[in-house]
Amino acid sequence: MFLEVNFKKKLSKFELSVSFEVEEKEYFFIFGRSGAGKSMTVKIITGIEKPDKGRIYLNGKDITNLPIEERRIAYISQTPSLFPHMNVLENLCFPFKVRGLKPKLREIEEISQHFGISEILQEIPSKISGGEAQRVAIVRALLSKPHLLILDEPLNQLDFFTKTSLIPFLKDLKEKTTVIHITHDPFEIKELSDRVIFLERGKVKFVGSFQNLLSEFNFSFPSL
Amino acid sequence: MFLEVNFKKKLSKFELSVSFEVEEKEYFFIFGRSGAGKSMTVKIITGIEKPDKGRIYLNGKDITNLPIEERRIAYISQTPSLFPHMNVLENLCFPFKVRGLKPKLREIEEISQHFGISEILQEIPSKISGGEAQRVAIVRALLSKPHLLILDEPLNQLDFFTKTSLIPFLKDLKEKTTVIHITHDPFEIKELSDRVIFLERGKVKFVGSFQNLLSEFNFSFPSL
Amino acid sequence: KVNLIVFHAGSLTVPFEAAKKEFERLHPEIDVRLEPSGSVQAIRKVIDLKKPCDVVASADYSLIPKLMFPKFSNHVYAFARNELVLCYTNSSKYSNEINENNWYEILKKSNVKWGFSNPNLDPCGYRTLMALSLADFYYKKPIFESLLSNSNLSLAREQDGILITVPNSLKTNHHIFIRPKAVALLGLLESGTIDYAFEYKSVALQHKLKFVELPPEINLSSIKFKDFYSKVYVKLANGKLIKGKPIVYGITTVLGAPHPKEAKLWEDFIISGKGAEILRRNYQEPMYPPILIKK
Amino acid sequence: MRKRSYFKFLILTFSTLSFLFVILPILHLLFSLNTESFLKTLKDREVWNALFTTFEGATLSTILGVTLGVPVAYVLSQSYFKGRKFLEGLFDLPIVIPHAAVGIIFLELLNSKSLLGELLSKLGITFVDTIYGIVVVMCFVSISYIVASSLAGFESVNRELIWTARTLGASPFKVFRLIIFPLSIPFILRGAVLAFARAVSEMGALLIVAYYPKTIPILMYERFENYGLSSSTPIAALVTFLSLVIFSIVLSLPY
Amino acid sequence: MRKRSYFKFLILTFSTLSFLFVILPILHLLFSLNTESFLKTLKDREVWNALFTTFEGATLSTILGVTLGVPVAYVLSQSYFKGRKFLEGLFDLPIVIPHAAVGIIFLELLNSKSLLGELLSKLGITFVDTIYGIVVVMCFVSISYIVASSLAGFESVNRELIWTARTLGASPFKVFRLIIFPLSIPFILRGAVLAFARAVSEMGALLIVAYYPKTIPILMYERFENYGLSSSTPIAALVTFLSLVIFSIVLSLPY
Ligand SMILES: [Mg+2]
Ligand SMILES: [Mg+2]
Ligand SMILES: [Mg+2]
Repeated sequence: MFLEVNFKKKLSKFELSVSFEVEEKEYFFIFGRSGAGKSMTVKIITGIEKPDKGRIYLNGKDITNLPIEERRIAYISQTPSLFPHMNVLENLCFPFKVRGLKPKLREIEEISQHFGISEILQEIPSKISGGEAQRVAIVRALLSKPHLLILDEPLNQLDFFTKTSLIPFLKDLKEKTTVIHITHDPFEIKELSDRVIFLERGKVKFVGSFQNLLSEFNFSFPSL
Repeated sequence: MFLEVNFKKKLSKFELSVSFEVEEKEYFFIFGRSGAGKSMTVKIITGIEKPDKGRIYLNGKDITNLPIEERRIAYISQTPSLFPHMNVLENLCFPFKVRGLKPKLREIEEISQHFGISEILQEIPSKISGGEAQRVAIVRALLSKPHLLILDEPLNQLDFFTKTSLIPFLKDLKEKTTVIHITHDPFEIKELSDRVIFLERGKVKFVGSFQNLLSEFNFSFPSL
Repeated sequence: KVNLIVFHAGSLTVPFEAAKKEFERLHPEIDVRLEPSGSVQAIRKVIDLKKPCDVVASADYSLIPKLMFPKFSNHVYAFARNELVLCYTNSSKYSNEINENNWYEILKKSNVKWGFSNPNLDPCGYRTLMALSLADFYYKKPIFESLLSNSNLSLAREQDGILITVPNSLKTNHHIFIRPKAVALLGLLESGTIDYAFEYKSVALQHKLKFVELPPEINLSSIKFKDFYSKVYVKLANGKLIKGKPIVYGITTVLGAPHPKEAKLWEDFIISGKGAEILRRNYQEPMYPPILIKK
Repeated sequence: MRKRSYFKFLILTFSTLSFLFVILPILHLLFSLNTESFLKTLKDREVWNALFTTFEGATLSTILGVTLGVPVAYVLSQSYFKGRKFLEGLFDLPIVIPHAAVGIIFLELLNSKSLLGELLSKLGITFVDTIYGIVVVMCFVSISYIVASSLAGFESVNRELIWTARTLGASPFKVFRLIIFPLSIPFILRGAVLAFARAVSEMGALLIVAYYPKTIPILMYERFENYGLSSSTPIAALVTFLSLVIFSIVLSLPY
Repeated sequence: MRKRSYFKFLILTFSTLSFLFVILPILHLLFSLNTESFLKTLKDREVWNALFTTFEGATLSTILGVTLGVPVAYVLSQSYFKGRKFLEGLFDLPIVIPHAAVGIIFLELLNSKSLLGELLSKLGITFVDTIYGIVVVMCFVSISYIVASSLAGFESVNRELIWTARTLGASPFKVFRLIIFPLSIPFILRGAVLAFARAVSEMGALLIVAYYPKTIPILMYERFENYGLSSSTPIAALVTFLSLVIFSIVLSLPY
């Protein structure tokens, strides 16, 4: 199995006790209310937080105690974390720079073109829109050649129009890398998911396809 | 006409130039992308910001230069603005207190019951959930007996479950007061609106029903 | 460079600054560090605080034998004279009325503020007390008591004179201001905070202040009135008893000084004819040749 | 990996040095203290008088500082004009002016020759060697802390909270009284305690404006000058101990 | 309506008073200055020597303060243990200790009788009346500003930014060098400038530890004591003017 997650961590209101597996190149969703433990789960996977017990295996290797920067797991938060003192291009060069590599400008140009941000390479982050910033953050993450890309409610701060326009962009990721995407919005799951887990008060209540989730829980979502 | 809005204000990227009317007891939407001028429009109506020119009439009275607290226009922002040093009940008593009135505890109890917050009256704001806080904020606004209630993206910070559960609560407002509701989310409009205006780069591009908006602009929204 | 450290009476600041310039010109390898303070304080810094010091110059030569012999010094040169005056400025209250005969009446007025230095730290301070009690004899009026009535100074008339006792923490009227050394009153005088200050004549001249000259019988300037002056004793808080006598400055090199050779050079320079000339130029009355007192 | 632990080592070494630099002198003072002379100090009336004068002055100066500083912080917090940052910085000025200069400045300003000094002296208020002088000087050197801290407090109150209160019918005064002020109390308190401590520590300006009635820093200096370390160290230890008490108050404030 | 304008009136009155209280003394000093004696001061070698010593001391003390203070601020900003607030507050201590006590403390700690003093004096480093003494004292009284301001800077860097950088392959050192430090430079600078100004203003502790080489506050005090206002006011004005320059630097820093 590509990623095996199995750990427990005591939180203030309940114990987070999670176990699931993700396949290579899968687009995997973690679905749940706010406060269900979704963000903590991915922070443990990235190494930002430590579990109380349990282990994480990536590609068969135990990464539970590996420092964050050696895991090759990229993390995108809901507020796009661009470095404000670098322009877009410098942000994109960052993954090369920290590894002591020369930035591959050819590759950067190509991927920027592909994801529609080649026009704004010289802009500083405060001058671009929220949707553009989120694209740049994801492209930057891809340039770090991650084994796994984690998106923590990546569309949450964006308006409906931008959100909708980013869906094809995210679909494009499927071929490139394995993705874990956190959300509380069923539309994102419908559009993008291979599989989804449903998290409630720290426990995994469901694993499977989105259609099965809908039929099993009988959620009432409004529709147009 | 109950509310007549007609003003211009220079913003950094464009001029906000807005003119529309709202009827009494109408549930009125302002729809648009982030940055289109929606929040500035309602801030001018409440008196938080001043227009460069133009006037606002409420119930036939020119309120353009009235101080905020004398307009009787309640304002709910997306982060529920409960006063953190008062418990829920004290928050609800605030509209009475500032007018030098004795809080009508009977009324407070009734409306709390009606809107499902009677269990949390003794809690402090930091201990209640985002959905509960937004309910309290709206009930508190109603207790100030506003001529007009303005909701600025009231569901934006809430997760999908909470959002959905608040829809009936908002429907309930229709009988009680006139509402202006800002959003970028078409589902909210579909569920609640009498009429909607569509704002783009500071200009009103559409006034009418939600169905007409859909047919006129041919927006492509995802659906379940 | 050698840092030659000189502790000296505040009233010597102006002539010593001038002497320092000349001396450093003659001896470029020496840097003279002048530290002014009340004379008692200057000596105490050497004997009590054991601060490194090469030369001490005191506004009362007799303090040196009394406090520094034999451990810290073995000689003193009496090298300059002075007298006590009452300084004021144009904006002092009653400045156009005050004279040799009515000064004590004016100081007594409730809207007049005046100052002197702390007797425990500065000879100018106990000399002011001496002058005020000598004024009792001279004008035949209870001047001391009337001027210092609300203070915690005590005055006792004994068979052969007057004994003034200064307590450790001196308290006075609201319109009498006290500072650790007499020159520190100058800022208060200039700012108009006080109207009059007891200072040495040299200081008054150096700072171009107006002043009332007091009669020689009380201003402690004249060898002639040596016996008259000696009727007054001041007992300081540290127990030392000081007899009234003419104002004579003394200078000594400190035993165990960090720079004995340079200390001797400075001492010799101050008591030389050249030194006397510098003193005179800066309104300080020199004694030339100086008088040597050994243990 | 080597580079990383090198960074950690360097950072921790410097932090430790820094910590020692601040704490060692204070501990040395408190532990090297001679018990006998400390007890003697505790019985010294002049020390207690000076302590009383100091605390009286610092208390009055803090009250004056809060009275003057809190309104100005409120006005600044509600203003958005261009010169605002400039005005804000103005209240940092007293920190950067040398203490001796502060003394000279106030002696020039408040002596009876100046207009203001004359006016006040007619009301029986003089400044040199009086508690008024002590209070004015202490307030000048410490008001920055009150303004800065209150301003931080007022600005920490979310603007949407203020707007909401206004739309619920509260006048600016009611908003201040019911929302902004109560939420800023910890900040104002912290500023007041720091200002009090700063006032207690002042010496340079007081040497010039108000040598008497003697405050504790002046007594300490005078004892040092005239009697040396053995007489001044116990006072320094006593005052440092009291400062530590004030400091723990600051720390225990909710902030 | 009446209550409202009453509130406004009161607030504005107190603000104006507060403003005058800070600015009037300074303007009075600068405008009441006698040009002739000011020019004489500008030609006074001793004044320039003292200014040089002061700036030398303050510069070295600021460098030392940054070297010691920035690492400790970084460690604090990255720590979440319980005693953290306590350690943070510790670095406010030098502000609340009276300046004369600081002088006495360092004299006790660094005199040649103490262990540390003896050790250092064997290395040829003594503190009484040397530039070392000046630097150590200045650094002690001013390091708080550097620690507090750097800490504010480091904490202003969003944690998600730091995490993101780590997940992109940056070690803690790289994160510090490429993200945290560059983003905090304005804060560190502001702290350094405030510390420099505070160092320049120190007098009480220097009177005790290092009367020589004369720094400008000590020269100012000495002139006042021995010659009165006419000699000390021009120096006070000069130094106040220089402080104003420093102050405008603080204000013009991006922050
Ligand atoms: Mg989350
Ligand atoms: Mg908005
Ligand atoms: Mg949202």
